[in-house]
Amino acid sequence: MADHDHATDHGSELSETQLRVRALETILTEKGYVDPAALDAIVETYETKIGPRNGAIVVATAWTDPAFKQALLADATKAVAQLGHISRVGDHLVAVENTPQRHNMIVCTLCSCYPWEVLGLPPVWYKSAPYRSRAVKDPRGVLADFNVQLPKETEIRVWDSTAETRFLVLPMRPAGTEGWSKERLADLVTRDSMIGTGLPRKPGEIAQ
Amino acid sequence: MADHDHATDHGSELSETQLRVRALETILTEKGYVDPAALDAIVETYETKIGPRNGAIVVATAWTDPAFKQALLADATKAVAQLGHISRVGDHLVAVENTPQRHNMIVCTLCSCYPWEVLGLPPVWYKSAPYRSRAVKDPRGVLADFNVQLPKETEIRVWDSTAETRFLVLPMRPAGTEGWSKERLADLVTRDSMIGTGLPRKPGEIAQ
Amino acid sequence: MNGIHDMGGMDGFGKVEAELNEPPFHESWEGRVLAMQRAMGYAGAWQIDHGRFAQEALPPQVYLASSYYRRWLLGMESNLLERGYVAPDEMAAGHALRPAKPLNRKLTTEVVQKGMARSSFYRQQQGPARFKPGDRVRTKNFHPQTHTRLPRYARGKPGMIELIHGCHAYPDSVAVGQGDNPQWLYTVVFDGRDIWGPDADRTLKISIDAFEPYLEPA
Amino acid sequence: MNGIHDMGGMDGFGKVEAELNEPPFHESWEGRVLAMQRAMGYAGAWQIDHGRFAQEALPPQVYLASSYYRRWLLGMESNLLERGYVAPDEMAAGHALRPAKPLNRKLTTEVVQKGMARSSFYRQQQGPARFKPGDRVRTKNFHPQTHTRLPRYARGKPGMIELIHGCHAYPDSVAVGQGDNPQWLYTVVFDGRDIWGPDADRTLKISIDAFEPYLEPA
Repeated sequence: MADHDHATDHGSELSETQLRVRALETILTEKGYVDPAALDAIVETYETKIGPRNGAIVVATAWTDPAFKQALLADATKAVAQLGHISRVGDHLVAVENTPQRHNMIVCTLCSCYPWEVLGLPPVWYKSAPYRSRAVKDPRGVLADFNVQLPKETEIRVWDSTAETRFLVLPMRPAGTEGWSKERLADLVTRDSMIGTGLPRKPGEIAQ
Repeated sequence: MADHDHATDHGSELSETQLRVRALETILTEKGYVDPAALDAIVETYETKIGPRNGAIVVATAWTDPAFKQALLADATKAVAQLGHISRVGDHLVAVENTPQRHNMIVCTLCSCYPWEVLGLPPVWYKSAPYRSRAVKDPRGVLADFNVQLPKETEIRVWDSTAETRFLVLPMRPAGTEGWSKERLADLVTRDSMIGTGLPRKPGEIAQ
Repeated sequence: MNGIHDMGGMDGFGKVEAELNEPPFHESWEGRVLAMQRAMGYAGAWQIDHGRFAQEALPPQVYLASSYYRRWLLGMESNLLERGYVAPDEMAAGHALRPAKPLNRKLTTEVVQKGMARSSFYRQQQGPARFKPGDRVRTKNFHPQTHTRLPRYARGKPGMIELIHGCHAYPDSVAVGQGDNPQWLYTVVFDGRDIWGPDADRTLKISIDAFEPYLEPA
Repeated sequence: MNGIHDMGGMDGFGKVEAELNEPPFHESWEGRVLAMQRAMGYAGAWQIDHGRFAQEALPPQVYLASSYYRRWLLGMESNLLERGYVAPDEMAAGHALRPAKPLNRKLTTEVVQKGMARSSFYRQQQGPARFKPGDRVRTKNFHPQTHTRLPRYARGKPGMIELIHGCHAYPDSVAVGQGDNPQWLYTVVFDGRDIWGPDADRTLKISIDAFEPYLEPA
């Protein structure tokens, strides 16, 4: 979805927003509230360092290390922090496990809360009105939009992130991955599978 | 509120709608579904014949004729039809009486249902999101927007027109109008007083 | 459907602003839209709840950004297309390209000049009324994807039957092409606190007109 | 507030459309907005619920017509103005015209490079938890004009306590400048049919994270 600013009246819509943002940065910098170099560093962090690979490693570790999996489900904040590959983990992370009986899906209906530390920035669809409005009422319809169909009897559990708790779905390990390394398993773990709108790739779906 | 078409993208907004409406009328006329002369007649009817004066006469009659008032409150459709000054009255009209204990206010939260036969076309504010959203939740706040303040203990009864029933508020007759003619009384009856967002004018507020 | 049209109780729209000496129409096209809608209704092209449903189905951002008569226009266009009265290529061309679909009757100047009454929605009753004035009821909690006239704010709430309006065509059926399916219609009154919670204005009572299938005994 | 942001269960927004190979930002200004927001948050200019409340208070038509980061921008501007960090004439001029209002600290490149963790919302408990996992509860029915994190669809509904997350700053108080007012936080799970009625997907369970004042025993 292209960013399109309908709120302005005539032509050159993006540049209105762009000029406005630039003016704001000028004011905040002149006031001494922000340091443009620090802003650059934040942008760079989100563009290059924080992404769903972090979460994928967490999932792959849980798939291969039963003690870690237990720790993750008991206290995800602490377990992920001890894993060490994510430099800083905020509090309030909760991991929820998919099973043959239950499929978990995460949404934030009121804004767009998302576990940035482990998944990076949320995709546009996650922040969109279609997802926020429908996930709690028609999750199977939303899954169909993602070409995911689950057995009719599977319980669908939708977690609406209404407080500062952030949820990470621990998907089921695909069959046929016995003996795989953590890194290879992590390649199967898609972002959407950790939100609950997708399933992990199957072994045949990635390059060998 | 000026009509302003935000749904289109660039410039000449009104003309986009205007052209679209003209094209539609052309198609419907060519198809034989509508007769432009009949459309003219409808527009003329709403512009010149149907307006709140109809309702004001109904109210003034109820103020001066106790039997009519009783009939109006029992079955407004029938009572108004028998009054005869409104050429055709649809079914389902209900009159609700203001008293010192109770003030009535009419809204249609789901669309903009309104008693056209007796009040004419609804004003823009009646059809607006601020009125439709707030009337049922904060009617005293809405009244304040109209500079109307009612005693704290007065019951506020909001009628949400969710079916085809249409409601007409019968406001309280202002003091100091003893012996007035129906026509003179009708001058006191504002449109808003028959919706419940206003009160009738006081004798001193109209030209003698 | 839980569309943006169902806005009773929403916050954030701001003050109610009345316009002094408001004209019947602000633009001439508004009158044409109203008149075409009336004419197509008179002709029996669709019913009032089809018109409402078509507007409710507009994307919320379009609904909010469109004026009242613009919404009528958009709803009318979608009913014309959906029901086959006008084809997409005709809409694009701005002209009729093939014969019309027959309609029951046509609105003429004479009919307008005699005075057009609103349709009656009274229908033959299918059985006795389940409730009578004074009965305590509770509105149902349901959330159909289709047209309904039970607003969200009034679902699952305790109230009292105040008036009984006879049997009416049932919008929830009409809008989805399932016929009149006549139902008893009641005015149900609620205490403001049952709707908005204990902080609501204690003097507030709200009523809706509710069809019998919306209600269960309380 | 019952703003347009509270859209859980609304119909009409259409399908969810995912973008293949979506970049972190679609326009460079988006990254600047995010970074300024993070920097002002680090500086203690306002709290996360003030940021949310400012966005919720946007007129619904503006909210829906604005992209995610555009809403951040509008919310940030209103917090800057409302809290006196920037004056309207400065906003209009695009330059600082007078000295800054002091802030607790300033975000530096070093802080960013060490890794910025999200703030903790844990707070000292003010008393024992009222509920424990397995308890049946009912969410309250209230409709404040101010910020709350109890969505409309989940008000007045029966549910069960599933998890207890400790004591947290209470958004309903924080957003209106009444301090942290720490409250116990629970995950409460609902049956889909209790929320959406008997026609709901029978396999659906929904949970929210609910602060203790949102709940009463059932």
